[in-house]
Amino acid sequence: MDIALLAMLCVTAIAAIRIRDLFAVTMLFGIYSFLTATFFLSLDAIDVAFTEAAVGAGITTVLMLATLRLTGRYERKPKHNIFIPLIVVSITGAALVYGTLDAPLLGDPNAPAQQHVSPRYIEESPKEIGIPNMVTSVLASYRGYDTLGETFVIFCAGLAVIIILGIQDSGEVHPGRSAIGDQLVLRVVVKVLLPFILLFALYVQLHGDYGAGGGFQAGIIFASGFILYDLVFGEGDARLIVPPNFLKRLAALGVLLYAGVGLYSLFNGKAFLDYSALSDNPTSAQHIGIFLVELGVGITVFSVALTIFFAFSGRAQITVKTDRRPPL
Amino acid sequence: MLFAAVVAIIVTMGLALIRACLGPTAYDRMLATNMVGTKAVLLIAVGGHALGWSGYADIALLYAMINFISSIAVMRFFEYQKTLPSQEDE
Amino acid sequence: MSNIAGLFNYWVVIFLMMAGFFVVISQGNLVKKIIGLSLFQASAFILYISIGHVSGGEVPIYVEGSNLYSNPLPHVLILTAIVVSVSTTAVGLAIIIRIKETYNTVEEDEIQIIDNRKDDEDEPVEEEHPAEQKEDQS
Amino acid sequence: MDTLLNFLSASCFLIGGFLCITGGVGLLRFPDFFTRVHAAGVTETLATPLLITGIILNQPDISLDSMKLLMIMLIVLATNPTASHAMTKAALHGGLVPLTQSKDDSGDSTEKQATNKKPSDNGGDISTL
Repeated sequence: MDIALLAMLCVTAIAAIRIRDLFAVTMLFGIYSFLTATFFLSLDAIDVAFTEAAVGAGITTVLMLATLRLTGRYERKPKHNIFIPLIVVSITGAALVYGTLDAPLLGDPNAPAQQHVSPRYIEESPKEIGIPNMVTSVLASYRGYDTLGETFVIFCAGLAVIIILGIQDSGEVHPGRSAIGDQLVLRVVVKVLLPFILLFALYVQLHGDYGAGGGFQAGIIFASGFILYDLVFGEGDARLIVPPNFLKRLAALGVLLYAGVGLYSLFNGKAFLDYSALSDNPTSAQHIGIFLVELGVGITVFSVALTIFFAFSGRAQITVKTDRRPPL
Repeated sequence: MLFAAVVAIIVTMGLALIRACLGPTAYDRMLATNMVGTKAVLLIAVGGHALGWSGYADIALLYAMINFISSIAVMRFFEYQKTLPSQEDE
Repeated sequence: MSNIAGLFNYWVVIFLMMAGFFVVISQGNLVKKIIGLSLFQASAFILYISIGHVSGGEVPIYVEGSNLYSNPLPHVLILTAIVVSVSTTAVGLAIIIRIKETYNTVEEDEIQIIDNRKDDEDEPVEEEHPAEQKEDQS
Repeated sequence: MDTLLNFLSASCFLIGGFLCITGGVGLLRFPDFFTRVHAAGVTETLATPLLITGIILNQPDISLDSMKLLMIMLIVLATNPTASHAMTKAALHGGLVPLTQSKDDSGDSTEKQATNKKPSDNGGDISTL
């Protein structure tokens, strides 16, 4: 099964190189994400598979399509020679393959990567943190600083997109104008399906301690529910429900919630992000801390993902109106 | 029998992948992409059951939803883009 | 023989990585470059997860009576990296949209030609930028 | 009882797998988009419930996983035909012509959209097979 998946990955990659129709390449990229996620699953990385499926196949594809709508569908044939890049790539690849000859074999339990801190996480985290999902406990508790940094990166990316593209309020968009919104079957099915998607996102958010899931995944799924609504019911309808201004504040709120947990423990005489300040019982303190932190992450990821989508789709509207100026 | 089903699903995925690479029109590719997604859902469900993965049902559920969203997105943006040139012509 | 089976994953990952790299350095279209970058990123993710895999290990979710799990650390790193990668991809795509609006092309060569032309005669630059800013304010 | 369940699930898997492959072959071999939609959509809609019923029957007892699988089945049953339908409609709207109609008939009252098709999009598909 692994080998079949890897072979399909290779085929997809080669096809993605060769095809000049960028729409097709984007679709192939969606397939590639699905295959990658399935492969992650077969390597026991259930949380990563969750994230890759939601992010790679969902959000990234949608963003790329939104970009393609503006930049044109067909790629021109590259003029310069492809042999020099091919040689560079072959040499780099050969060097890397040579490097792997000394690497530990796949699945070797004595590999260096399995020796350092991981045994401690695996043995102690169920007792210390008290939640079964080790990925969540490492993510939100042991490596809380790291995750805080990542949340800031996401927040900054949202800011950067707003700065570069700008984001419109609901007044300037056209509710109900959409090419596929006139399909009755689609509208009905999406209406029925939407509550389940949002409910599933909440389940992923709250169940992240016990199974696969957590703030990152839940935020993305929640956002994709709104994106689906926006796609089917027309540009701007979702914007009336979640105004972009509100989203900006929500993104900041998530980061502030995360950092606030850290500051709270700092003011209580503990180290930054030391959850034991939150409660007397150390295990329940960890529970509360992880819950709050994951909530902060979820809110930030949701609002940033939706903000980025709004910025991209809103841009499409502007360019349609003003693209008539003569080319350079 | 489980094994046979897994093999069948993988073979189908491969066939759909070939169609996605060949597909003369963009709609063919959409269809093939959708089919690969559905087959991935089935592969996770059946393969996860066969190999005893824990928590595979959640992932399959997520895949089913995301697959729908991405195929809707492809359709919407593709359709929209095609109407643009005709508007410019008028 | 066991060597080949054990290293096969890495080799495929390297192939995919190089495919992404090839797209980035050889293709002229900026959107395609971003797609190549994403391919590269996805294969790097596979590399990390392969490193963390333990044969016979279980999903790192604590179950009573089991003590061989896959390494949770790479999972954590890659989980956050995936979400960060989509944000950076979004920023890249946003920049591409602006490039398209300014230069009216997303092909590298054409952008270079227009840039060179602008360096020679500064007038078009001055004309172009106020127009952009007006559009932003509206 | 157990043997009966095993037999049922095994036959579900077999028929589901067979339907999968027929769908894949149909997707690859059929001459134009509308026949391919037919192949993919119809077989998937039957194969998915069969395979998932097979898994549910194969499990030792009814658990939370069975419920989740049931949800998957419902969602796939809802979304898959919808996606096929929407895709077909989009294709018709976008200017693909079904094989049954020759190119001269495409200006029917039902398919006015079909006339303003883009040649770069569907130039090759009718002549491929």
